[in-house]
Amino acid sequence: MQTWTVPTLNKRQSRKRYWSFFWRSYAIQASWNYEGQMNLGFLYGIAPVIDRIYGDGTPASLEAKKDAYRRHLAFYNCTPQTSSFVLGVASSMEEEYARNPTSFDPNSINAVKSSLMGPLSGVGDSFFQGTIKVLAFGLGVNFARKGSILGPILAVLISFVPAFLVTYYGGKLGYTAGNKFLTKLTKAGIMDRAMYLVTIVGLMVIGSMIASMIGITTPIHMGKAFSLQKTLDTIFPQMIPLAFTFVMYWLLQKKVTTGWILVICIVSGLVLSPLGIFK
Amino acid sequence: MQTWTVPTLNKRQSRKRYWSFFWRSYAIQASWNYEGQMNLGFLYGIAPVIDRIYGDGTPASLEAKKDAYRRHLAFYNCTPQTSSFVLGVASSMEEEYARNPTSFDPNSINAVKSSLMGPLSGVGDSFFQGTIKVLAFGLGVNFARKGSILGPILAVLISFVPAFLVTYYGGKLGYTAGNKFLTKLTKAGIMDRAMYLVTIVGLMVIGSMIASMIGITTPIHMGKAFSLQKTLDTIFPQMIPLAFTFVMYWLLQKKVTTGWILVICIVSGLVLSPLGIFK
Amino acid sequence: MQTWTVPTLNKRQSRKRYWSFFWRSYAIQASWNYEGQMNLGFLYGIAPVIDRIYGDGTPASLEAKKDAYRRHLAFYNCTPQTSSFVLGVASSMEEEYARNPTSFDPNSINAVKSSLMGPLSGVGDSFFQGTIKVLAFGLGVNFARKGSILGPILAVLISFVPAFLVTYYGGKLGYTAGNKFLTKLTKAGIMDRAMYLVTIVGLMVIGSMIASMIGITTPIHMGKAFSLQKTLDTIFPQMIPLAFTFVMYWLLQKKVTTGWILVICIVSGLVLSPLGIFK
Amino acid sequence: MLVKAILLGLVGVLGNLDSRFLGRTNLEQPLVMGAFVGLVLGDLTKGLIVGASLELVFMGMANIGAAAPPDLVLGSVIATSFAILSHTNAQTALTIALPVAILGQMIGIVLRMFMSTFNRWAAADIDAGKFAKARRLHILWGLLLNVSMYFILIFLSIYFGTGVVKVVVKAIPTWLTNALTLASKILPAFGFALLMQTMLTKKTVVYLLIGFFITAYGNLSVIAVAIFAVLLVLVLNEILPKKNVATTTEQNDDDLEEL
Amino acid sequence: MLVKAILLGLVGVLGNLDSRFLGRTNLEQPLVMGAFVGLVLGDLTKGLIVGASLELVFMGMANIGAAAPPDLVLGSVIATSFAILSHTNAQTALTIALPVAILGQMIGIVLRMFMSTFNRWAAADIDAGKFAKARRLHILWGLLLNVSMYFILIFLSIYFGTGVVKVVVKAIPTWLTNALTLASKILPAFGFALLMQTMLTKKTVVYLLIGFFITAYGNLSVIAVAIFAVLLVLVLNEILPKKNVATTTEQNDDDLEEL
Amino acid sequence: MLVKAILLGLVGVLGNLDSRFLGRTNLEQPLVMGAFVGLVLGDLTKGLIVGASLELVFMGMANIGAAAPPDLVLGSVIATSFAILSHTNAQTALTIALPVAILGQMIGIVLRMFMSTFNRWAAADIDAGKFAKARRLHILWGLLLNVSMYFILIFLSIYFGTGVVKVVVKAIPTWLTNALTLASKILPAFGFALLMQTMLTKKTVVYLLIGFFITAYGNLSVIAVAIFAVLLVLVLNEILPKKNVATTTEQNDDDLEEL
Ligand SMILES: OC[C@H]1O[C@H](O)[C@@H](O)[C@@H](O)[C@@H]1O
Ligand SMILES: OC[C@H]1O[C@H](O)[C@@H](O)[C@@H](O)[C@@H]1O
Ligand SMILES: OC[C@H]1O[C@H](O)[C@@H](O)[C@@H](O)[C@@H]1O
Repeated sequence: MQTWTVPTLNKRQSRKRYWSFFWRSYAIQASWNYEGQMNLGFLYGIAPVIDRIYGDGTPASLEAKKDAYRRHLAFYNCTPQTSSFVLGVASSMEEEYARNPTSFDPNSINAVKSSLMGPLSGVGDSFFQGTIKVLAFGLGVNFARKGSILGPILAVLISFVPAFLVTYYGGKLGYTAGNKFLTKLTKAGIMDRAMYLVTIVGLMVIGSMIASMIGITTPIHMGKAFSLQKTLDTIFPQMIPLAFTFVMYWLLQKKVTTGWILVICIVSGLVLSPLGIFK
Repeated sequence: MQTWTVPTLNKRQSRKRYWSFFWRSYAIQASWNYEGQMNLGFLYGIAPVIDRIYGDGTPASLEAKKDAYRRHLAFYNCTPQTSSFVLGVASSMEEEYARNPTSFDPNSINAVKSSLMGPLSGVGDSFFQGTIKVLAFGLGVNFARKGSILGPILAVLISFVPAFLVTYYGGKLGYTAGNKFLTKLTKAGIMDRAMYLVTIVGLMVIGSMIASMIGITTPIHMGKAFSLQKTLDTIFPQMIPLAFTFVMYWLLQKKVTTGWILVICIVSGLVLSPLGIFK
Repeated sequence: MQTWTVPTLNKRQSRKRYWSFFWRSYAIQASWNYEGQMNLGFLYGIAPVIDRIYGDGTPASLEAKKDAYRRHLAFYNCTPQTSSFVLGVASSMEEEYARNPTSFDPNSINAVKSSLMGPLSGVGDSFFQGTIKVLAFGLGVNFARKGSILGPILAVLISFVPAFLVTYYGGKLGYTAGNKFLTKLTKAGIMDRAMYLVTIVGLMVIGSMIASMIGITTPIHMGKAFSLQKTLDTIFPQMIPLAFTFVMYWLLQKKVTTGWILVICIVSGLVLSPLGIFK
Repeated sequence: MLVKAILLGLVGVLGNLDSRFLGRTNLEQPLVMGAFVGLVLGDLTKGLIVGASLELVFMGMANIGAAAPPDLVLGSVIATSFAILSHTNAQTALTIALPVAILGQMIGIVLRMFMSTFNRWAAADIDAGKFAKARRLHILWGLLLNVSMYFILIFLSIYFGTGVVKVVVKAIPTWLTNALTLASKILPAFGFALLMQTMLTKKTVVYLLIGFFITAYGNLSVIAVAIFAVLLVLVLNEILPKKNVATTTEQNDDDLEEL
Repeated sequence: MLVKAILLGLVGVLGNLDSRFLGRTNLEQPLVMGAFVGLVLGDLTKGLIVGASLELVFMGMANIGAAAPPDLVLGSVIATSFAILSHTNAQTALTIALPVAILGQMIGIVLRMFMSTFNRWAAADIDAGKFAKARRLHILWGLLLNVSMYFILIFLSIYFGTGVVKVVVKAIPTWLTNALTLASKILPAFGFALLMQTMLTKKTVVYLLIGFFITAYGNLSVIAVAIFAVLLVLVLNEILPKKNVATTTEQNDDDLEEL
Repeated sequence: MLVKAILLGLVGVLGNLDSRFLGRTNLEQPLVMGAFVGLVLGDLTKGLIVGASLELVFMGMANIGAAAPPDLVLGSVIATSFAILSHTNAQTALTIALPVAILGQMIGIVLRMFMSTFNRWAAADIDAGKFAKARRLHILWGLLLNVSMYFILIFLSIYFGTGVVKVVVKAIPTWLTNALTLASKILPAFGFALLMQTMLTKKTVVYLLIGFFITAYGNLSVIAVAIFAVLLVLVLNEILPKKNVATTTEQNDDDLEEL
């Protein structure tokens, strides 16, 4: 397999890259959609990195570039402000992969993204929306009530500063720490093992998200005596979301095109809800 | 150690066997008793399989047959309709054991039964008694109230069909899947390992059943200030059922005959309850 | 490294030692303090054992003795009556260590103490304070109400007898069982492994104690809309106690003297509480 | 009355056979029992209606594990009979039938306790090579005992009236009821011990305890533990050193006793 | 009115851009929206006061995951406008604005559902090597769709009055709302499946299930599972046989299908 | 009064010694304290009766870990004395005794905080080879401090009346009480850190965290964690590669700092 040389960034280039992480994290929700959520935003965010790696125009590069673009179409969802960190880490991994395409499993990039997005959303949402926002606007409201324009201005400023710091330095940290850590792993010759372990974390987090973020239930019941959902719950809770996910997975394995699956998803919703089967 | 050749069943014989699983699952509660619960029923269910394997009348066969019969005296309890599946699996294991008595640990047969009976009861009871029965009789009552004999008839029919399907095809599935899986394990030479792992599952399930299905507590207390049960619970809940089980186990290890232990059980109940020690 | 010969105790000496465990467990709370809790009491309890081992007055012995004394300055807290058991076990480990200073990791002594103190406190407190005390004084109150001096006398006697038995025989059991077990491990040549596993148990118990026995929270909030503690809890509960512990640990790693850390602890309390940051 | 009592006894037998012989096809439910009683007593409509009322009350009840609730079959057969014979409604009839249901519950406990001795007899038969005899304990004597109990109870209640039953039930002291209940809880502990005997070794006892403590502390159901056990074993399969296991089978007899 | 409607539409666009383009700097909050509306309509004070009242109501609300609550930006822009234009207070105005917020929520769902097709188009563009076109789907068309929706909705509500909106909202049958909600829950399942595809093998599916069951049975949050996953992996790292892993990469295509 | 005050002080000393020197034989309980006070003041019966009433109130209370409840010994000695001296009943007397109990609680916190310095002194003594001096810190000075505090407090309260105590208690500001409480919570964190120091390495920190998170997320008690830890270790023992461990002892100093 061909390898690529990824020249390291000089200071100016580094700064440019961190700003790019910053702005593209800011815009990461521009095409938020139910299937992939912020995936296109993530692709958009990492695109400059990929373009730089595979920019020499050779056919091999083109194929590798296509693969990389495709890779980042995978489901992604995370608090915008903490996404730049993920962009940073994923970028360092993309570069490492380009350098060692044989020993580096590119699937681990998505595994890392999945491991990070769950916890970073939890921490990020509760920090920015649960803490900062409430503090900022709690203060702002007090001013505004007295008719002072300072209210909204202060609130936005207080909202902005921590968000700025986390987003900018998060991206930087993700990229540099990622690089450092990956170099260490490569030198120690335990990249394979590390990627395997990362996949485990990723999958556990995805499993947990299936159990907590889909929430499809069934309203089927018979009077008060019988509720299908309750009966299912005695076997195991969140059985329906798991089933839906595995049905989708199975369709994918059966090489059903994603376009069709998309149609199936929407049509199922439009049919199964009025029939009173799921809600 | 002697091995036995277990000729495979032809089509007619197979069908006969599945029907036998079916009927004997139906009758599995005929001698339900507190000690072994459905154990005699299970023995009765698997007896034809054992008789066929060790039917040549040689002394070695006789001894092996006795061992097999004894084996299935072990505690067994499971929703009747899902028991045929367990019968099927256990039968395939008995045959496998007869073929390879050296490499196959017969204790794993009971481990498998234990692993299956807990979950299959959970699923089975909630399906048949929690879902089907309520649906069938919910409908039936509506008819019956208007005086229509269709009420009970429909209710029984609706009860019967899924029970029939699960019981008949469950037995078939258990037997064929068991056979297939065991052949695979033997070929891969990992039977030992598999049996060890199966034992682990079995024991974990038994442990869980001890904690959830015995439920002996102590009523000892002093006013409102002190309840022995609460104090024990702060150490660990379900301590008394665990203690009882290990006392029984210890008696068995001390070679106390089971007849005596049975007497001990009943007499303990008759003495410890009026004394206000356990309830 | 030098080894020491620890002559085994004759019968009279043994009895004397067990009585020493007994009395010194009784007095173990004499210098109860927030930092080490019963540590000085434990040191006092095990001192005779250490003195006997390293009593020959050579410089090497002196150093080893200092190390041993220092070792038992570590945090210790446990129900007094069950402490003699811990004293017994630790004593047998001290002797084993003196015999094989190369192959025996002395840190495992504190690991064992930590593993034991949590559970023995749970069981001990609920037995002596939750059960015996309530029974004894429940009875005593009935007599006393009628003006009978028997009330307090009986109550103290009933309190004393089980405490005496547990404390005296606990110490004996800890010492003899410890000896026996350690000899077995040494013979089997798996001392290293055993000590590693013991450390794991110790650390898990300490982790659990951090989460349940410190209990520092933050009162910071904004109206009803926002409570910092609740927000932190959505990330993980007991975050503040964990943070405090690791800050202390970090100070220790930075070689800050414990005297200073003690001052830091108290001053932090005096400053952070009025500021409304922690409570 | 004799004929009616016999016929009603047979209806009860059918109800009992439902769970003992017919795979619990729900013939034992009040609705079906009521219909049969109605047929026997010549008032199908009333049988259906009373059965339906009782059904509504008891539909939610399930037989799970070793618990012994008041006996439903006895209750509904007797209640429906009395409703028809004495022209009362379902609820009143049920109150009258309750003593029988309770008596049935008590006798049922004793019966199932007694049948624990079958295990001894079966073991002896097997030792002696009398396999058919061992099997008959289940399919012949087990059934017979169950069936007789139902027949006799219903027959007597109908023939002599429930008054007699009431007297008998009142004569059973509460302590005895409680004592029997405790005994019926201890017996499964014995069953589990017997089961463990075939699997427990010094090395595997830890898994029994893991399963126990997960449920004891975490309140997880048996199904949950089974699921986690399978997942654990799949992980262990990847981890366990290959050699380690081969010797397990032989070690099986170094059981816990040595501890 | 035309100018005002346009300007207010632009305020709404700004509110929308906040979370779509400006990293959620909280410009979308009622307090800020209110201030802008006040500026546009020439009554800053009232705008601030209405904004502040709305803020107090909604401050605690957070956007987490894929949930779709009534649309706040629409709600506060319209509510503040009406409060100023028709001299009512914040709460009354909010009731009037509610239909718009609900309509916005519904259209939003459909929009985000529709944008799922972008994934297909992006994939096609990538296959064809048209990378820029793929990127534009996100940064151009995604933005445009979002922004237009807000502009149009606010413009129409202001220009024609909320009466029209009310009629439209009433015309949407509940079953459709529910159906859309269900569909919007099924789509993430698809997203997860896509994601799993890159990682799941026969060997690793067990970890997916461990994560699932920990949350399903134990109600632990995703953060908790992530923490335990890292701890588990650190333990596994110590335990896993060294060889065992090297082959993983190649095995990745023997995925679950064979099961 | 002087003699009585001294004698009552000695009763309090006995109560304190109970948990500090006599292995908590429950001499400190109100019932016993009451009896002694009764003896000293010449009204044993009243002492018993008041002691019994207080006992009923406090019997359920347990001293667990580092928590510092209002001081029971002080409370019951003073309460019983006042009940006898001023002919009131137990409950009234307790209210009067409460300030003393609270003052005792506060001084107790300061005392136990102060005694944390003993650790420094003990360390210094050990370094200097003065082992007996180190031991005396515990058995002599520790006891002495505890005992004096009790004696002085009771003596003063009886001799000067509780009025003075009340004034003192009122003079302590709440913020100081709270601050002391916080400080007394921080100190154990230090204790744990000291303890961890001897065991924590890069490799083992994961187990500390496992224990922590099990309790933090799952609310399991320390006992439960200890049980699961032992079970885990038994499983690990079977799994861990044999080599892996031998090197642990030497690695102990590559502690977390390097992280
Ligand atoms: O719970 C499984 C099983 O337990 C017992 O055998 C009976 O109560 C059955 O009705 C039930 O299906
Ligand atoms: O929960 C993470 C993330 O999920 C979605 O993308 C949106 O709801 C964001 O507001 C949120 O931050
Ligand atoms: O909890 C163990 C132990 O903790 C502290 O040392 C005191 O509160 C004792 O009374 C208690 O027994």
